[in-house]
Amino acid sequence: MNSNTLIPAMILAPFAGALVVALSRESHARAVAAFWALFTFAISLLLAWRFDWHQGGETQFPLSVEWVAAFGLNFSFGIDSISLWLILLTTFLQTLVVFATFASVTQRAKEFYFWLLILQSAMLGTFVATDAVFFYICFEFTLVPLYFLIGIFGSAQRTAAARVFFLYTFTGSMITFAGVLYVAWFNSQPEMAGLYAGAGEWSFDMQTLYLAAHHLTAAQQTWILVAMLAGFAVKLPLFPFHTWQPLTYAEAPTAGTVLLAGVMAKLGSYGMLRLAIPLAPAAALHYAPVIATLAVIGILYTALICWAQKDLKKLVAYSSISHLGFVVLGLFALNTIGVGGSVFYMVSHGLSTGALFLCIGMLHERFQTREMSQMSGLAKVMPVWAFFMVFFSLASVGLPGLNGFVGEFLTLLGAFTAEKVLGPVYAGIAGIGMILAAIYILHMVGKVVWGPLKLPRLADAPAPAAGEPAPKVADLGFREIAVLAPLAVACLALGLAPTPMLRSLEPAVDRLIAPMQEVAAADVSSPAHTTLTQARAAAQAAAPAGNVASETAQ
Amino acid sequence: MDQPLDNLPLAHFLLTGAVIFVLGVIGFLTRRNLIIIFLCTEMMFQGVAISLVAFSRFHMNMTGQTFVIFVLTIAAAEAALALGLVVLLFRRKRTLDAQAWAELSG
Amino acid sequence: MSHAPYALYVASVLGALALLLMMPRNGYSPRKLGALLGTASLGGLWLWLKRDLDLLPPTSPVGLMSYYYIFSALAIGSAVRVITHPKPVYSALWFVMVVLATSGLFIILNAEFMAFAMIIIYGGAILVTYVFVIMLAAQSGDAANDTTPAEYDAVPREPVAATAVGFLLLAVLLTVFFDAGYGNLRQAPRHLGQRPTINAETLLTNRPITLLAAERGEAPKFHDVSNTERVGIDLFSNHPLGLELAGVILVVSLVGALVIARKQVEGDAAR
Amino acid sequence: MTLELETIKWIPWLPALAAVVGGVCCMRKSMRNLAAPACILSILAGFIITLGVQSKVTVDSPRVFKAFTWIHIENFAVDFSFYVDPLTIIMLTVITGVGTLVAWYASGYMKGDRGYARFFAAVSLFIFAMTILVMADNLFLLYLGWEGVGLCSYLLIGFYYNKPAAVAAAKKAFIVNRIGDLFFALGIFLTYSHFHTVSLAEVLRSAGDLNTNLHAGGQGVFDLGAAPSVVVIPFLLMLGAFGKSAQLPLYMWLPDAMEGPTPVSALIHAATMVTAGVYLIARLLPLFALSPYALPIVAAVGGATALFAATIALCQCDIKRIFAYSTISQLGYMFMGVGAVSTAGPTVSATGAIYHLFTHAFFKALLFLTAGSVMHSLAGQLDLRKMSGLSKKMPITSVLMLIGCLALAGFPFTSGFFSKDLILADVVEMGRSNSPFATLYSVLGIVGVATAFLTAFYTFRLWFRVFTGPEQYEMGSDGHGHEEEGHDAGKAGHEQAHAPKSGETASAAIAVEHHHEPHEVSFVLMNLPLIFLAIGALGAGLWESKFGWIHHGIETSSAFLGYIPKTASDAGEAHDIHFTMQLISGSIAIVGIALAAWFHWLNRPAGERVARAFSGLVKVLNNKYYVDELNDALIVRPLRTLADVLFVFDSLIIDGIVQLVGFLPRALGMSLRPSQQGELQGYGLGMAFGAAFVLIVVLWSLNLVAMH
Repeated sequence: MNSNTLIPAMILAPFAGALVVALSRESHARAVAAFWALFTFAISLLLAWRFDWHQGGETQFPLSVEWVAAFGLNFSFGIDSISLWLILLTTFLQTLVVFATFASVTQRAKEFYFWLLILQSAMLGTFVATDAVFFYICFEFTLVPLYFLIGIFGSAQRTAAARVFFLYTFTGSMITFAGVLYVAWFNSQPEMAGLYAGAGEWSFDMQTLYLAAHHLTAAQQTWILVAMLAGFAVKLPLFPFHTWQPLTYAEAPTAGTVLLAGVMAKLGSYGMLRLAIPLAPAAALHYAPVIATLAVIGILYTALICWAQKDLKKLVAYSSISHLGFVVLGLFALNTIGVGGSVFYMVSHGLSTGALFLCIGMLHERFQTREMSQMSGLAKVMPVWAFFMVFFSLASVGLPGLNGFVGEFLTLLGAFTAEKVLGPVYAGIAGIGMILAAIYILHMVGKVVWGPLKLPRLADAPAPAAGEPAPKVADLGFREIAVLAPLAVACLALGLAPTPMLRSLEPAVDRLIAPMQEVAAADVSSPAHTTLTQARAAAQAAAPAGNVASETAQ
Repeated sequence: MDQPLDNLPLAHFLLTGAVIFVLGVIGFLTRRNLIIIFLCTEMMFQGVAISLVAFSRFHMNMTGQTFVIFVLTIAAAEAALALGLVVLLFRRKRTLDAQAWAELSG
Repeated sequence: MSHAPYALYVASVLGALALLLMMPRNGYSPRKLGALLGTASLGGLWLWLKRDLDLLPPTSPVGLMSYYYIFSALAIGSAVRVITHPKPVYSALWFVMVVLATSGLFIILNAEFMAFAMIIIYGGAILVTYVFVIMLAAQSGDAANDTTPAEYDAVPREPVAATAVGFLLLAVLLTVFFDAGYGNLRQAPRHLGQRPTINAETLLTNRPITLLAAERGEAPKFHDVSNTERVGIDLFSNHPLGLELAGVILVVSLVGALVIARKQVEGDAAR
Repeated sequence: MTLELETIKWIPWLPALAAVVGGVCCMRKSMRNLAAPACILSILAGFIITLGVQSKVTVDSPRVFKAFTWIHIENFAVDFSFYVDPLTIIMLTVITGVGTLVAWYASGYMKGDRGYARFFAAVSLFIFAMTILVMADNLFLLYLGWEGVGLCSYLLIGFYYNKPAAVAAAKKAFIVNRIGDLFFALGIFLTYSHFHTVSLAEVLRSAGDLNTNLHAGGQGVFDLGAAPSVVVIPFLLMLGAFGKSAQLPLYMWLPDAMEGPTPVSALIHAATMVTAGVYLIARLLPLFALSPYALPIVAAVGGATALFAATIALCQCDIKRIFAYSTISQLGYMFMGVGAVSTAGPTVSATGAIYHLFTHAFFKALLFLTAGSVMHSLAGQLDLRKMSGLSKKMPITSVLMLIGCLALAGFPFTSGFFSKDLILADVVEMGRSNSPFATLYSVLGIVGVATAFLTAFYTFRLWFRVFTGPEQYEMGSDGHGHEEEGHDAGKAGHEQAHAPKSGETASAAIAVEHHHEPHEVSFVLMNLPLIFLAIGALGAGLWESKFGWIHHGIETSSAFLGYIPKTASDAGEAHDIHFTMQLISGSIAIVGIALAAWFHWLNRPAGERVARAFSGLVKVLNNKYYVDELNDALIVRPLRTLADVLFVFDSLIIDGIVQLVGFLPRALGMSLRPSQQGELQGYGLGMAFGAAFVLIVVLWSLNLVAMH
């Protein structure tokens, strides 16, 4: 099939898979789901193979299917290197998750895999969308499958968790949609016609909206930034909006949590990168310090809370908020190193935290408890699991040579060197987060993996008499190792050879933050509130054709 | 004598009619005995009848008074049905208290 | 408001308080004091209004007004008694007094047929059924030897709120009546438009009065035709539909009452 | 035989390969014993390559060998490349030399332990990280080695993971190191944001050559063409170095690191890892010279730590703890040496630091390993008070430890004597030079001499107490690793379970499954490497003073490219300072040893009397100035309560607000419910109110209309 139809094929594959799973017999559900997950992964690899890595910046394989002509709504796809890497992460994690949950999901497996595959197609849709409304639809649609996944297959307080998760994220993203609508409306104003391609009539294509955003005044841009951030800050748990996350991650089934932490959180930051920053360039530049402060608070605040956690999953959940604080910090450094580092960190965080949740899931399968106090010294009984657990904990805490380090350091370096926007102070304080990360990770590893052996007393198992050899606990089986090993290899590969990925990300990142550079460069004198057009006008002071449009756009 | 009534005297009569009507309303709202409640509705009719007749005299045409006739018929019909119901309710709950019938709470 | 008739408001507030005091209560209820206050407020209101009555042009038929005061005081006093009396039978009887007073007022307004119709239908028919039902219910209640009124009669329900609402309505109505009327006392009475009402006089040709008047060579005057005739004529000529409907309503209520009554019998038989 | 310079590339990859092999060996029980030879051979190969390549590394520009590009984004390029200059060669010799000997010893020491393969995998990974650290071409790769070494020390300290104390010590070590690493990272960021490169060669070149900076620093005149932020770089890097080399502010982790197996303490926490800080400062000396205050502060902290640690070591009872504090103290010496760099020095004084580093590696490793042998034979007993007079049972070990102690104390003509004296000479010489910090350096000179005396005293306090005096001992309990439950039966070696000879004080007190009393450790596996170390400890000093290998190496290393050594005249005058200092420190060492002999060998009761006299001081020193308790109370406990408070705050306040917002619509609904109670008159009242309200509004609006 020619390359342009690859993307729709990739999105529809899991959808079709879900239908097939629904129709197949309960016992076959697992196998069918695994096949379709692998099939999607194969398509994404084919996509990566066909992708022209040198022009990572341009949106490739563009295709747009007419939907509502009146408002210029159409399903338009297109990927650049940022979305491609995140797509690969999604399909990779999805395949592993499907294999990982073979043992844990016993009853209602058809339903489980049905929703899992629907979730995948929604996530992939978000990454490929180049039409703002299509992006928004997929962004919203991911909530539905997850609501059912958490609601049905979660643990104790699953219904409460599902409800809180759905409502909180949903209200947030409604506000974002309002922001998008405003910009689209602004773009459709007759006086804007002729200023740039696609002005004057209704269109939701992201490129036209980016161009429209340049003509927004500072106040308009501020409001749009606030609206955009409302939705994305909730999805990517940024500091004040994170309270839903620990409960939801703890209650969701392992598969749900891995996808939530691995990919869904990245939807938030991807949204910021794709919509929030380009649609409000001047405001993003002006308010970058504010958001960065929120991120830094988030890093330290949640890192400390991690230390006080009793529940394993909640600990890793809080730690993922702290790590995503780094992503936001890098994103709002608004320079190539910062943003490149933060995109890299998104992918690497997906791998390492996803793997951690898988390890905890395997622990949960064996002991049905997530309480840290009930178990310790598992290294003696489960050495292979202990190796993977220590490996991924160190990866997530940013040990050099593994993927966490490269991301963390580039984001800190980006924040450090972004004099105009952030500065050394932000990087310094965020750096303390690295120490706290070491503290809570080693606290967890020390309690669970190392130390004298103590197995959680299964409710039915008789208490092992003191001194009698530990009851036989199965170490990781072949399937479980087959799930964790690729993740470990991926972490090591990204840790030691991040350059190919970073080089490919660079053009896409440059293209996104180019307007920021312009505004920053232009307004040396006037405050950062100038719209981009005024900046351009200032830049071409000599040029006779002063453009009148910006006044009309007021 | 066939002079129409003046404003002020009309106002007087309306005053009395209004007072009796309002007393009927208050009675309806305060008394808890079902029969007395219906009695108060009758009193409201009475207040209205006074005003109607006063207006009829004020406007020198008989519409007011014919309306009183109709008011009377309505009152009679209503009284018959209401009392029938009251007796039925009384049989059901052996009490005339209006509070007893409050199952329809929100 | 041109000049807000403060007197009206004061009177209605006092009236409300009076009524409140006269409400039946388990303990001591200062009914006497209430009655006194009530009459004082009503009297004050009338005196205050009377002052303007004298400004009327001598021609207006103010003569009968003195009777008005008697009858309306009677009506209002007994209306208050209907509400405040703990025993249902007595309040029914006080209601009969109200009906009588209002028929008196009717007579002042030259509506003598209506007055008597009121007494006959209201006093005679409706209230008798009421008393009958009260007796039926009260009698089969507990052993009627103790005279204490049933609990639901003794304690009114939320008297304060109800009285407040009532007299709020009253105040509003009064402001409308008097303000409109009071304001332009001097104005000529505004008729309900000059709709040509079918004049009784023209219709009656072969009636003795009309013949009498014809002989006198002038059209019969308003008062030559008695109130009964006027009502009959107006009823049958202006409101034929109304009449038919009234009949239908009466029949329906009759059938309704029967149905309810029959169900009752089964109810008893069943028990 | 000389090898091609290219082959130096292989030094880090061989241990890495050994680590992988070790990892694989962990899986298979049968291949468990294969891990040790792989590790030893890989380090030995590294050692051979270093020796082979030695002659090739000359003074001209140092060579860079690029393995592959690591991180490359926009203009930030970092690649896996190695930077070879004489300083690297010296460090490599220490690492691979001592590394091989310790690994050889460890293969005997750790025999029969359940995690045998895991131990050697971690050791080879450590050597890989340490060689990367030393040979790194840019600061980022150095940071990789830096944290990699931290990780291996975490894994190895926590080797006996079923002992909670070991796990806590490992965690403490990693976290304190991480704090140092954070400052180091910030230092790298600042260097990058200022010099726009992290590669060592360019940083050193653009930092200006050492001479001008020192001169500028020396005269107190200091023009900072560059941005003021440059001055901060040395301080950040310094804190990183202090964290890794356990200097004053961040030293608490080293004494606890003794929980790990003894070979680990010898290799990592004595010879190699802890010296990384000294290497960093020696490597980036021109950068440190950028700020006039940096080097004096380094020297001051070094001196203070030396004295502080020496005092604590006086009253410790655990052998390994004493050696840990003595390592901290000796590291303090090295920092003093590297801090006392001045143009006025007789020779390039950084040599003193590196020279002491070189010799210290040998004799401290020797001391630790001999302590290991004692522990090994006494089934894990480490308490000084519970053993004495073991020389008869363990003659070779006692002689070896004597050599080590002599070198450590700085007995004349031992290696320690030469290197320590060189540092003292530099410090005193700086004290008499005209630099603005002359007074500081002279004070440090006195501190240095005092510490030398204390070092001599506590070293020989230990030796005399353990090996001389009446022969009595108490067996240890856990037998470190051997007597773990579930260890395989049929293991060769130390299984002689024979009844204890009726020594005067039989160790009946502790019931131990394997009753055996101290015996000499196996010669081939354990004592032979110690002999090599002893040769190094004794001979290194003589060999260096004859050949001047280190001195030449330092002078030609990249840090000192622009450095013009002293002219002949100043050298002469400096020479006699050198001689006098040798005289003083030699005599001090002998006095210290004699005093220790008097108190702990000939007249122990007198020792007890003195200890009782200063019982308060002894108690304080014994509890390490209560630093751990203070640290716990002032930092760890409050941070933990803050964490709990934040958690409660988070779940109550922030979550509360969210739930509140969620609850709003429901609250509205509940407030309207009472109006629908179902009573007839309730509704009547409602209607009446409604009517009245409507009438009023209509009236009011009519009136309003009428009004205007």
